[in-house]
Amino acid sequence: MGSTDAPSTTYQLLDLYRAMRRVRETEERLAALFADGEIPGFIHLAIGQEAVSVGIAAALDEHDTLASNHRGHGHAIAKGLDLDRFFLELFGRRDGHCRGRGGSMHVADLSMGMLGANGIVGAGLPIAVGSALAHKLRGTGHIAAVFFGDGALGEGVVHESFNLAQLWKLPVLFVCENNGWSEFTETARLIATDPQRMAAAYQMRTCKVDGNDVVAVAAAARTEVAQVRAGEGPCLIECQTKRVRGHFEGDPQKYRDAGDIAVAAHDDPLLRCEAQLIAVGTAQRTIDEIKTETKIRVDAAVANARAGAQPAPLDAFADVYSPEREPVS
Amino acid sequence: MGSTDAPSTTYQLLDLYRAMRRVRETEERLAALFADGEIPGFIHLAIGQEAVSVGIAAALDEHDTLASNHRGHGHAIAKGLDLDRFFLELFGRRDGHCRGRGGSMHVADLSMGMLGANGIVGAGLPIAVGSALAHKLRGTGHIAAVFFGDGALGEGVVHESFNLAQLWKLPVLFVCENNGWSEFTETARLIATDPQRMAAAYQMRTCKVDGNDVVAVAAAARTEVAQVRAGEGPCLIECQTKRVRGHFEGDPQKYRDAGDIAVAAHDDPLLRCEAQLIAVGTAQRTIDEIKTETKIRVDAAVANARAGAQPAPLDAFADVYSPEREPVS
Amino acid sequence: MTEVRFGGAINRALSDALTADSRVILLGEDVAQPGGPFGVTRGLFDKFGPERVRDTPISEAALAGVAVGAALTGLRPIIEIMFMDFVTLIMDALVNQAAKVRFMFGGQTSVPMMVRMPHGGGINAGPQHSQCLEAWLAHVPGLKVVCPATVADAYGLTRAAVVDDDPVIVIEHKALYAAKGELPDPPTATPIGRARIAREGRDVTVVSYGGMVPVALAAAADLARAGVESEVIDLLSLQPWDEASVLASVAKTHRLIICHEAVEAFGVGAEVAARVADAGFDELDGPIVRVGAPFMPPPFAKALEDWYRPDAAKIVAAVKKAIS
Amino acid sequence: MTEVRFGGAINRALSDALTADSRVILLGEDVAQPGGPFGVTRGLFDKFGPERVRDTPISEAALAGVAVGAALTGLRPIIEIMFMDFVTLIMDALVNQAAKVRFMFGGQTSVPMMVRMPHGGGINAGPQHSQCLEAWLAHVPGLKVVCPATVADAYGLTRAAVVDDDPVIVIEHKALYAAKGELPDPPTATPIGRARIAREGRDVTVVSYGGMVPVALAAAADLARAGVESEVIDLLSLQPWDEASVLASVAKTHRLIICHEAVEAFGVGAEVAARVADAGFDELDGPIVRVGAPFMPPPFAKALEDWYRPDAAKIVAAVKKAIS
Ligand SMILES: Cc1ncc(C[n+]2csc(CCOP(=O)(O)OP(=O)(O)O)c2C)c(N)n1
Ligand SMILES: Cc1ncc(C[n+]2csc(CCOP(=O)(O)OP(=O)(O)O)c2C)c(N)n1
Ligand SMILES: [Mg+2]
Ligand SMILES: [Mg+2]
Repeated sequence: MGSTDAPSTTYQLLDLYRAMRRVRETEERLAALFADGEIPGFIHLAIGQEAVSVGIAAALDEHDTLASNHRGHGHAIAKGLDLDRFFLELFGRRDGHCRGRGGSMHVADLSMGMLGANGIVGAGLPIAVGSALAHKLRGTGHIAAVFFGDGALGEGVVHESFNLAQLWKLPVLFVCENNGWSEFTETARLIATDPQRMAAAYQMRTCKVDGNDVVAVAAAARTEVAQVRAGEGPCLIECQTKRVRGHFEGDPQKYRDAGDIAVAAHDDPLLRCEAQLIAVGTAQRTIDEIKTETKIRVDAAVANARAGAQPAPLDAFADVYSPEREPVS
Repeated sequence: MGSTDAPSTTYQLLDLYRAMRRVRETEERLAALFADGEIPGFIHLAIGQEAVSVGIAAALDEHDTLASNHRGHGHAIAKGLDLDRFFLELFGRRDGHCRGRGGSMHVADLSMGMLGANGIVGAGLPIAVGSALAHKLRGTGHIAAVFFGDGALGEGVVHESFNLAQLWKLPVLFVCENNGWSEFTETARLIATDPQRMAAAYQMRTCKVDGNDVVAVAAAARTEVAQVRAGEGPCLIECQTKRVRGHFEGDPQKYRDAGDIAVAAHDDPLLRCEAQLIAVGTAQRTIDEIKTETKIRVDAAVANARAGAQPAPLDAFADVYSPEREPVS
Repeated sequence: MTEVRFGGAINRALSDALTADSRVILLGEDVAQPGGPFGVTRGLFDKFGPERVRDTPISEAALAGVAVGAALTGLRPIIEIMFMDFVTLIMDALVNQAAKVRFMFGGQTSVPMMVRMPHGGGINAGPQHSQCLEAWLAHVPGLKVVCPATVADAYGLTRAAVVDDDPVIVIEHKALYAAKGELPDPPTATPIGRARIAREGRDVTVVSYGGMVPVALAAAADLARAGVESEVIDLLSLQPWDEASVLASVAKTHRLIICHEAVEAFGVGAEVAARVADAGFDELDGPIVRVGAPFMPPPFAKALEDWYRPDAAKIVAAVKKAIS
Repeated sequence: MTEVRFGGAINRALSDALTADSRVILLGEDVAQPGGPFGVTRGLFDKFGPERVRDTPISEAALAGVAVGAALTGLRPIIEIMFMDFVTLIMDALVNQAAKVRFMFGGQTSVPMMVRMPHGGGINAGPQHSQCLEAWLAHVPGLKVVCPATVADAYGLTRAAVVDDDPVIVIEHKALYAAKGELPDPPTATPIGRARIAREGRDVTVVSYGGMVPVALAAAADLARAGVESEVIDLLSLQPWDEASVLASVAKTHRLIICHEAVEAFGVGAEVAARVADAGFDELDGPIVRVGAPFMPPPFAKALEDWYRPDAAKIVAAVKKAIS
């Protein structure tokens, strides 16, 4: 997804659209698979929030590292994770990214710099800060990014991480995906500050962007990533977005106004991107082709995952610790 | 120590001076006792910082609650703790406030609203927030206060506490005793924000005061405590002060400029208060009498503590859990 | 007797506790308006109002510290930690504050707080949402730890925990929430520290707690068909635990098995085994065998999780080993 | 052989590790310019510079998380937690992240980080600065836990921990820092997972670790005068621990004592006892006796702390009980 030019060319906009479509198609399929009982566990979908993961990832290089959270499918896929292994993991199969041991909340691919989804709210931030420290000390030229929700501002370790990153001027991009909700409670009822004020407290660079406009997110990310990469210290990007579905699949959302859900569903980043494409002269047929291709790709990944082998307990035993090495003196 | 009038009258100023003198005399004695091997453990003195504990405590009522930290002798004594039991505790005697189980870092007297010194940096803040919640729900009319150092801003739970207090508009007074040091490291090398910016992030009322001027501290505390008590929500008072001695007794302070120590020692809040007293017409003799009285009082407390009985292990066993009660249905 | 679900029994106990004592308050993430992530606190917000039943930010560490401060200032807070896996975030408030305050302040005060937390697997929630970490808490002087297995004790231990003057951790197995059982009318508190003989038997003692008790009973039924009579002990309390009842049973059966869902190594079973290998040594006619999860994090995949969690077959095998 | 202090041996090991591998970095509160709260890291800042040896804010939770992230990105971080009592603040990063990453990411990566932390009493530091909480960590699959007793192993385990690819917790007894002992020339790494026979004997096996090893040896000397020959085992590693060596010793002596400074209940000794009461049952001729701190927080007063910490007399009494 690496890109340094403006995403305003049709070609680049199509790339962004294709990536969002891939995330959306994946998550809609996951919703159906969960409803059918084919996929177990907790599934947190980011439907309606695709522009954030895709727009940010578009500004990252392959070897930039990325820490994610519980709502991480989009982050993983936008970072370039293989769809086959992704679905194998969600199905709990042997050849999944994590050999079926992690599932939705722990998808990771270190070879793509993806340091893992994370089931602990806030835990990704210090991991990203540590990764950024390693980039800096090793002189890799890479940066670390981390996605977290608005609710994560409740966690102390998030604040400790802001301080460390700013204190040490580390190359880390904090991406707050502000969807207004913390599980079943509106974040406004839980947090007496906001990302902008927090960044100001640490005199950290920050910006706020319409998180449902992939062009806006990608543009902001490109600008900020360049600064972070240049050694200007950390930056916090706040992306305002909306959660379309429940906190997790199976959540009947009794706590939420039907109107709020409708508004969220209506402000669809994919539809907005389609309109942008049409406006710059893309044929509807091109868009439809992407939809079809994506569907075919996801169909294939699902079929492959369904047929995947089950993991074996003894293989799991082998990975609790690393293989033994000779002690040195 | 409760007081609602201005501390500008000679009478009130003498009260403040007397309280500071008591803290100072106590801590100077502790330094000597530690050096002589009479008192074991970690002893963190607040010499030079007496105006903070005394000025704040002067604005609190007896039943207001107070959470403290590792540098808590002044907080405890200013809140009114009995000197005999205090020294008994520091000596590890049976009749100390904590029966010799806590020592310097855990002095507490619940009957005076003193919820304890605390050996865990930052841990006092949520305790004060919880205490304030209880005051609010029970309608006691009391407030909770907590002392913490500048270094404590590194701890996540401090930030979680700010959020909760402001979110729930609790009657809690956060007192940051900013002495510029975190153990052996200047806090400026550790913290990329400051108390004022943090309070701003939560839109919490805040003020900054010369922490070596007891009149200034007491005046600010009186104003802010009144607002907190009136239900206006939490407030953060930052008191700028200086640590005269090492982080703990026995610390040779190799990491610190001799000049910095001299400057700290020179800006003595007791000397400043003496000058203020003289300026409003107090006789030097009155001041000398307070010194003598205080010395006599501390002598007595030390003698009493030296003669105190040793604690018995079996008594300690009895207090791991509360006495059993009948289960209810 | 009324038939209710395990989660419903806890809900009733919380409601009764809030009714009985105005000092009781309930705090946690999504416990108020949404009624709790597992629905256990449903209706309490409407009944007791926003002052006493509160949703909290995602700030577990402060939440636990707040409970300590509130308990020291005249309230009796109940807090919920959404998954026991997040107890990692409140260890300081629990261990360095709540557990020690009474002791280290010389017995001046108590800390009457209670912490509810679900543990265990069975819903494919993966490595960070399925752990059983109770052994940590049982190692901490000043904390009490209980873990109900039945509907009656879910009610009874919850009530007992709220009226207890010390910090009590109530561990609820999340796979039990939907289980149905009988609640006495009126329901009563279950004393902390006393075990229950869930099934009498003369051949072998099987000690267990929480979600593993029904599994142990199923194993006992299997074994009975093979002529082996197991005495199944439901510990109920892990700290303090009922050593006398376990020793008395071993004095009768001379064989001991301990099973729990937590990782076997350094788990609660180790302490039970160690005490019996000391105080009950002369009564033992065979090795003490433990059944617990293998030494790995709880895996996600169904195939792996099913294998990971101890089942009746594993208990049967352990009993056979112990009596052979 | 050179005589050095325990703390000096660790300093040398850290220095050698930083020299040997440029990926090694050292982070902690006051570890850099001030040279560490106990002086253990003195000189390392000057030698290796501010990039590799860093003072950190009072942010233990983030510090541990940073170590995980750095380890995943090509470094081998060593972090220091000033007192083991503060491990309460890093349990999430240790348990839910560091310990699980390799397993839950399907073996894709390792987490080569090391955490140093002093535990134990002896300096009247009171309830929040004296605890021994190693049993918690030993219960966590994915973590390794070691605890040296001698100068040679203080060096050797530190070196081994740094080169180990998994998260290793090195627990140092703070009362040992000033102890003097022999360091081999050149000093060598001590393999993780293997115990050491500190004294051979035929009558009773005394298992111990860390600061309790010299106490156990003192007790053994006392007992030898009474004609009882103790085999003292220094465990060195608590996770994994050397079960084979303990079982072999018990097969010789048929009696087992375990002693540690941690609270006895649910401590490391429970696991050792439980394993021997299973796999070694047939070899046992008497009860397994544990010696540990009583079930209370570490008290401050000298009179109380001296009584609280196990001493040679308590071990002697336990041995007498075990062989009677
Ligand atoms: C430490 C911790 N506490 C609580 C939870 C339960 N939990 C999972 S997601 C979530 C809400 C997170 O809200 P936010 O960070 O805004 O992310 P969003 O779900 O809106 O994407 C909570 C409370 C958790 N996983 N980890
Ligand atoms: C959680 C925790 N981490 C580290 C320490 C060790 N420690 C004790 S005091 C201190 C520095 C505190 O600095 P500050 O809060 O500014 O208070 P001051 O000592 O300056 O009064 C540290 C790091 C501790 N007691 N608790
Ligand atoms: Mg959100
Ligand atoms: Mg300070």
